[in-house]
Amino acid sequence: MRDLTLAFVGAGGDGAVAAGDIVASACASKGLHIIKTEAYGPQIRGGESSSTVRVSGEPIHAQSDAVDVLVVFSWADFGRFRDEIALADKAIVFHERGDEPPEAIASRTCFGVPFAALAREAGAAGAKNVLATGLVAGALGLPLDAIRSAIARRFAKKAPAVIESNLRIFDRGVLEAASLGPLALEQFTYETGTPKLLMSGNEATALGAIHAGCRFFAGYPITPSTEILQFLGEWLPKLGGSMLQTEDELSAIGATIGASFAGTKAMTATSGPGLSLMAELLGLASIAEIPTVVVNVQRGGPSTGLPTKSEQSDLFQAVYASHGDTPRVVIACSDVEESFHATVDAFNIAEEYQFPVIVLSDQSIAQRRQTVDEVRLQHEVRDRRYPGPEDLQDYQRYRSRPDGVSPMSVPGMAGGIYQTNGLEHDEQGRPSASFQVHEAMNQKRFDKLEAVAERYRLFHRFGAERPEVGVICWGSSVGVLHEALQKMGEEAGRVGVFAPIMLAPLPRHNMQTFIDSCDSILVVELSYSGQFHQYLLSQVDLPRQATSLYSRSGGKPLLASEIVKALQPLLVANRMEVLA
Amino acid sequence: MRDLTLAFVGAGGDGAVAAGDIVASACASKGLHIIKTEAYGPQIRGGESSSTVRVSGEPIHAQSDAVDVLVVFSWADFGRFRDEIALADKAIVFHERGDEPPEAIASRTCFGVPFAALAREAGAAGAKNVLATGLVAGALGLPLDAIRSAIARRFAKKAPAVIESNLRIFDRGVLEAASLGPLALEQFTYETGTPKLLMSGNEATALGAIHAGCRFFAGYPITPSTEILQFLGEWLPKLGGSMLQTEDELSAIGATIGASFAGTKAMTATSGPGLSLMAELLGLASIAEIPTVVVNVQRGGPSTGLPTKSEQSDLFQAVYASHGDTPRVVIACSDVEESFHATVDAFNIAEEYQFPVIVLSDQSIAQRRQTVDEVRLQHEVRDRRYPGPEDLQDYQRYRSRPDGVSPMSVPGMAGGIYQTNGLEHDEQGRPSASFQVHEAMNQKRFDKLEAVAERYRLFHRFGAERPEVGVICWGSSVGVLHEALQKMGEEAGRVGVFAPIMLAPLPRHNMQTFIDSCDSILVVELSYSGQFHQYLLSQVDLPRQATSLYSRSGGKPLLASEIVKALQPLLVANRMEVLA
Amino acid sequence: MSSAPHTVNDYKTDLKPVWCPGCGDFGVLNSVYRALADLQREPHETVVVSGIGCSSRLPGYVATYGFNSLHGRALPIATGVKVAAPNLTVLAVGGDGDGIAIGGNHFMHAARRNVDITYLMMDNEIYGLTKGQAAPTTPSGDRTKSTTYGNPEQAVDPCALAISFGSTWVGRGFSGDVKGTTELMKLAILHHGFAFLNLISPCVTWRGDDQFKALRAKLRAVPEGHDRTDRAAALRLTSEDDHLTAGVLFEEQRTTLVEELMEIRGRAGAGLARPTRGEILRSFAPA
Amino acid sequence: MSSAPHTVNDYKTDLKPVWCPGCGDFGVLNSVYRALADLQREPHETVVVSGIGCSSRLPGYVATYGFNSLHGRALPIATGVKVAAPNLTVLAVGGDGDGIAIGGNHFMHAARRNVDITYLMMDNEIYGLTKGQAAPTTPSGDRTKSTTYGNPEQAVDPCALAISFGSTWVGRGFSGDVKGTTELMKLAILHHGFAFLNLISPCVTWRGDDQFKALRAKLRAVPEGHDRTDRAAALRLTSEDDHLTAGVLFEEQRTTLVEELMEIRGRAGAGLARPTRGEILRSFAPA
Ligand SMILES: Cc1ncc(C[n+]2csc(CCOP(=O)(O)OP(=O)(O)O)c2C)c(N)n1
Ligand SMILES: Cc1ncc(C[n+]2csc(CCOP(=O)(O)OP(=O)(O)O)c2C)c(N)n1
Ligand code: SF4
Ligand code: SF4
Ligand SMILES: [Mg+2]
Ligand SMILES: [Mg+2]
Repeated sequence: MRDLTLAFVGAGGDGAVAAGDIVASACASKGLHIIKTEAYGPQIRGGESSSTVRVSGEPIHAQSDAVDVLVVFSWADFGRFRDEIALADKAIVFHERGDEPPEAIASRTCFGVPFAALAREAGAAGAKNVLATGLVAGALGLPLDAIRSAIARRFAKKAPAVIESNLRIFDRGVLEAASLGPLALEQFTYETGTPKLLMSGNEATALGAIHAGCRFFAGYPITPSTEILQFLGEWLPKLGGSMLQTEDELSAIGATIGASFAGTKAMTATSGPGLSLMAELLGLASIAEIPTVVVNVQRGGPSTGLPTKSEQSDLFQAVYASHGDTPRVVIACSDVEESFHATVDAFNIAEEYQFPVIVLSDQSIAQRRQTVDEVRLQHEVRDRRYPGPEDLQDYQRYRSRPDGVSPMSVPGMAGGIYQTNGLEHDEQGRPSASFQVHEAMNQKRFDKLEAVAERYRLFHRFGAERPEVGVICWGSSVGVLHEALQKMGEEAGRVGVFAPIMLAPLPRHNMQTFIDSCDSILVVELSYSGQFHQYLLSQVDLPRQATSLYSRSGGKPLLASEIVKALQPLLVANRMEVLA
Repeated sequence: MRDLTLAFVGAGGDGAVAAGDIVASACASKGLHIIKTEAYGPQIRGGESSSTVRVSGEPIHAQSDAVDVLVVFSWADFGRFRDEIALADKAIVFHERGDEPPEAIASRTCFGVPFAALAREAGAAGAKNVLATGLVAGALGLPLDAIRSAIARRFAKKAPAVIESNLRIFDRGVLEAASLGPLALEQFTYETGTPKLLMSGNEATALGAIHAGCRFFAGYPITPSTEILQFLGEWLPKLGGSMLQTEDELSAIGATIGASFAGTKAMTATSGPGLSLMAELLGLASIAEIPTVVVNVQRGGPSTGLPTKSEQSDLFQAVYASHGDTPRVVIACSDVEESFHATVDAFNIAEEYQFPVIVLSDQSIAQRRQTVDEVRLQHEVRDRRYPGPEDLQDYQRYRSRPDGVSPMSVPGMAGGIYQTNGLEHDEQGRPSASFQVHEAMNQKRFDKLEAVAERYRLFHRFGAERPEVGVICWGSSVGVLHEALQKMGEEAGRVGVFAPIMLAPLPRHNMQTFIDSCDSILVVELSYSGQFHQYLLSQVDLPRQATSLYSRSGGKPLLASEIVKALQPLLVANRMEVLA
Repeated sequence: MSSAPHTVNDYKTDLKPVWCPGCGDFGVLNSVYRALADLQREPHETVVVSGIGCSSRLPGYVATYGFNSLHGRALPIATGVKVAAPNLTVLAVGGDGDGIAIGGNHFMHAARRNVDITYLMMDNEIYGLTKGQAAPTTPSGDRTKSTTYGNPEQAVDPCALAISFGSTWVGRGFSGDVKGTTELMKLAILHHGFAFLNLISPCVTWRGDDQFKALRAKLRAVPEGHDRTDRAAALRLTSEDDHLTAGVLFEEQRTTLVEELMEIRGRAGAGLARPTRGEILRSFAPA
Repeated sequence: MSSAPHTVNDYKTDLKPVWCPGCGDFGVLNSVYRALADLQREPHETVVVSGIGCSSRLPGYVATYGFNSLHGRALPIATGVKVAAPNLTVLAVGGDGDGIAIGGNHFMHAARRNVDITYLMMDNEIYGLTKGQAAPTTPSGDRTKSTTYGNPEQAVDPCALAISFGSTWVGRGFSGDVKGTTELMKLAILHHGFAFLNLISPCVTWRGDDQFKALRAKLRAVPEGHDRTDRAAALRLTSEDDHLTAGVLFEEQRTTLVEELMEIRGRAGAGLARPTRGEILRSFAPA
């Protein structure tokens, strides 16, 4: 087999997560494709944890629906993840000997392995995760040399003896595998390729910011976005920039706006609760036309909701936050690599068009680690439109222009002095309560939005060229659609997918063309109330009779098989129509 | 004539506003219908001000499009309002003699009156507004006795001499009117009726809250909602309740939620910027299912925008604020009287269904003074569903029920103890990150929304029964539609109006029936980006080809004549279709 | 009211705390149980409100009415509860980040208003729940997840702030000393007005296992003879010489918010009957 | 940089202030003009940031870069400006409501971080712009539009707060004394760190015409011999016996936020060249 999913589950000290890391790192170094996710119980330390690694020789786009090889150090800890971890039909299960599997699992091929005892024997009782890694690698044919290097790297800062003992334990696990006898599961096969980078969506976002020239970040920690703050806190100072952890999210976006006003590319990042708090200041950035990038990593909502789980339910807040008519741009990313590109696009648009731009990610993208080709982390960088000498003759900050974009001076620039505000204002920035000024300035700001819509048409389009069923989805659902089409085999030839990357303004024209080319439409999203569907209804012309919606609450990722199932009745219905 | 609009314009000390008050109060005491508005320059004291009073023997629903009688104490001060005050064709203008009217005005019948000198002569230089009142009242045939009483009431707390001198000055004005000779403008005619109450929308909202049983209000001052806080600050303590002015809007809605959690009907009020700040806590009220009434008095946006002007652009924020799938109820009011009813409905729904309920008003309703019949300020009051003895056996705060509504205990109730939170939680209120729990609880909360939609179908429906053109509008635009239909005469028979009072959930079924019964649809709203139109598209089936939108920025109220004009092409188009 | 005395167990819910083994918050929780039992507060007449954080999970473990609300918003909600139902015993609890970072302004204003509640701040010098970023209480220079090169900011002393804000009772306890903390908590609850109790409650996960020892070493008792009504002395004492002073630091009597509001009701009504609907509407009658 | 010296007029925009005749903010504005001219700050290298309120209209009248932002948010924005462009002269200005009610938390944290800006608070003991509601500075018992029966809350002393928050320069001036205020403002601007200047700036419309007289009567000068590095003395002095002490109350030297961040850059880079793209990406390479 060329596509394998492993899961390790245990208590805090069991090293389930480390085992996943080692396998992932090793396989990435061989040029394989990896998607690795983790899950934890509510306890911060010492609670249950699970690590799931999907390895494939071919590009992959989402977690897989089911696990092929499961390692469980304790079934009690497994309990928390029962609903999240589905086992493939042919799955094999390794568990601590004596801790017998629950009934639902026992029907699979299960091996009781004395992990703790073997590890103790081999010299390090705590290293049962390394032992399990050896066992799995040996049994499935994973690249042993690469895993050995990965182990060595992992303990590089420890004493050589530690490395040695871990390698010994790993080998002990490999040896143990030989004694299992032939398995129903095929061996994993692969070709070696150029090593790939392995990073999380949050890290890719942060890299995108650095690439775009961001040199100021202000933020307040919040799951699942905090890694962006932490990464930039480490790297910005090296690059001559600064990270500021503020007292709250209002201050975070406030400082971001201030830094941008002063001429530095700036960003903040948060999750739903923080985005809600930023609503008022988003409006300020919009009316004062200050480039402001806000990354929002969605988690389960509403309110504090499910902080460690994924959902696509901050769409409304991203698109509509703030009172008044407040144009802004919203860009979504659908996987780790796109987190990089979406962030650079966000800066480009923010800077050129002087908008607040929201990048929507979600927990499943932000916190999974995925392989990325280094060469693909390139993206054109665009800069602010500064006033030229002619503009500075009698400079007017908000002078009207055909596309609504007025050159923006920055403090320090002689001749560029202006006073701005969040009140409605005239071309010079002076407060005005005049209806005429208000109408003209609303128009100016929405003209910019039109200009963005004309210039940027960011979307994914894949699957059938003339689809019977057209699927419209966004963000992390896009990867699941890729997987679903793959799963469907021939039937996939009847399904096409359109997924806007730019959510506001939508690439309306392209989307409408797509819609009009399909017999029926299925909207897919991870939101109980179907926010995306409602939003689409307001923006494009969906055929009411021929549109259906597959949406549900988050908390559990969308599965490819769910989508395949949701598509079935539509495909049948269409066929019946053809027959009729 | 039976419908007359007067305007007084001057500088701070000129008493333009007082003049309007006196006329309005006098006419209300005669049972006439009044709509009175004021406008100010940006200066807090001593700047320009204008007061416009519409008086009518028939019910009226909005400001009139044009002023019949204009009194200007200084043309310099008039400048600020030039765009806001349109003159009727036959308008007559009184101005300070020697201060000559600008060209655009001079074409009307203008009288230079030595206001200051006459007032000085009559004994009180500062009372030129009273003089002008007498002049206007005399010239147009307003109820002199009632105005005299109004003047006496106004100075009731001053020395008798002050009252006398003002009455003398008033009479001097009346006398002066006699010397004007016959006017092109007809005399005002009316029948006397039962005296009416005269109140602002904000006051009506506050009265609604008191009527509904609200005994706690927390708020932070913000134009144009502050009068609610001030009114309740004066009256709640008399009623055994409390008003708390908090440090900001987060604290205001927080305290409101806390008080409601503790069993007291509670409310906060704000305007756009404050509503934006409340987004996160709104979500808490939604997930924790705590009755919470939030009044949002819209002003011009985005951001600080146009704080003293009206707009209908907080619709998105009201309907979509907060991250995640966050059900809430939104109710709009379309005039002063409805501010009372909408607020009582808001409490009824909040309490019965345990929702945050947003009441949307706007500056034009909230700060105008309008006559209301006392007998109409009645409304059924409904209360919270408390747990009964059976519920308190093994009480579960969020126990599932067919309509999603679980009885809510309050601190102090033995047996009703529970711990709640903004995390997703199970029926007992215990935090849970389980997908199943999340899906079930989302469903519970949205089931309640369905239940509200079934029980409450709040909308206005007037005009033609089988309309060719169906107008859909909301809030303060409704009154303008009433006026427009009146203006249209016979043509009005072809136009019908549907205006939802409940905006979320919409009375969808009734609205769809209306839509389906019309040949074409015109959506009317005061928002540059057409928020209401976008929202409708997402909620009902609007015929794309046959729907048009009349929307523009706020800052200037919608005029009946604008609507009439916007309707023309549709009526013509329909006729042509009929002909074709 | 039930007549059998409440035992510590009556205040326990069956929810198992999600805290890490060894977390300081266990000690605080135990003190809460004991203080409530010692004072025989009726569970159904007690409300515990918190924000968000590890420490803010506490209300879930206390079998009174409870509300684990939003990050930073415990105090506005607790204020609403108290004003609406003045007879309830209201505790606000939460972390140092919750109360001094995002919630700092509410802290200031609740103290200034002298809302008659007890505010327990579990101070672990870190953001626990979000896995170890600097809090306003994190010592300057310390490396945390968000301060790779050392914390650039000056740490605050919550007790000093509480005094400056106008709290009418300020004390400090140590979660390692359940007995002492229980006594302090009882005094705080009994205090008439806004009582702030800073609880040194180590985060063993992000501040290290040695925190109990390290912080215990910094603690010292309020010296005998300290005049707790002397604000300046209390300020001087709270964290002089890098020590943390435990005990009651400050206490004064000042009209509480609820008392003020009751007085206002008195003044508004001037001892008269509640106004009728007609009386209210009359203020809008033109005649 | 232009070489001709800047006059007071160079700092004036052609916008006419919307303030009421007699408003205290006129005096403050004049002091701003004079202080900037005396210090010869380049207009294009100066930024004035405010929140919302009557007082927050000030940036519109000063011909430097200016930003009249949102109610309560002047300090976060000013912090962003200063960190992004440390060479600029940054003034944050606004009202007492803006800075102590809705913006109180930012005040605390900007002071704590010692952001190198000058914060001018126009204190009129009221909300001017919204037409006369109580501010946190409104004396207890006073009737305002929002306190029909008298203000139930205790008023704060902005200078005492500023000191407690960690401001490194704290002073008080009176808008009626343009000259004295100008001198204080200059000291505040020259101070290296977070300088807070409380400006008694009467609202003649909502606090009454007699405010200039009434407040002037409460003022007294910092007594000779006051040791402005003595925090406790400064605290004692600021509003003892119902007096308001004008002058420089407190001053200390402490590393500023920008200095800290620069140091961090130094430590992070360890004097090396900026990392290349390749170097950054290498941290994600598995091999
Ligand atoms: C608005 C908002 N911002 C950020 C967060 C993320 N968050 C949760 S708890 C926390 C800080 C926890 O620190 P503290 O309050 O000290 O509590 P502790 O966990 O240390 O007990 C943060 C930043 C959130 N839940 N909501
Ligand atoms: C979020 C928000 N809440 C409320 C307001 C309304 N508001 C504007 S200024 C102000 C207070 C003004 O008082 P202060 O800050 O002391 O300034 P002053 O007018 O007295 O100079 C308020 C409450 C607002 N603009 N934004
Ligand atoms: S992370 Fe720290 S504060 Fe949170 S539970 Fe663990 S030890 Fe306690
Ligand atoms: S209302 Fe008060 S603060 Fe505002 S401009 Fe007038 S006098 Fe000044
Ligand atoms: Mg903490
Ligand atoms: Mg003020």
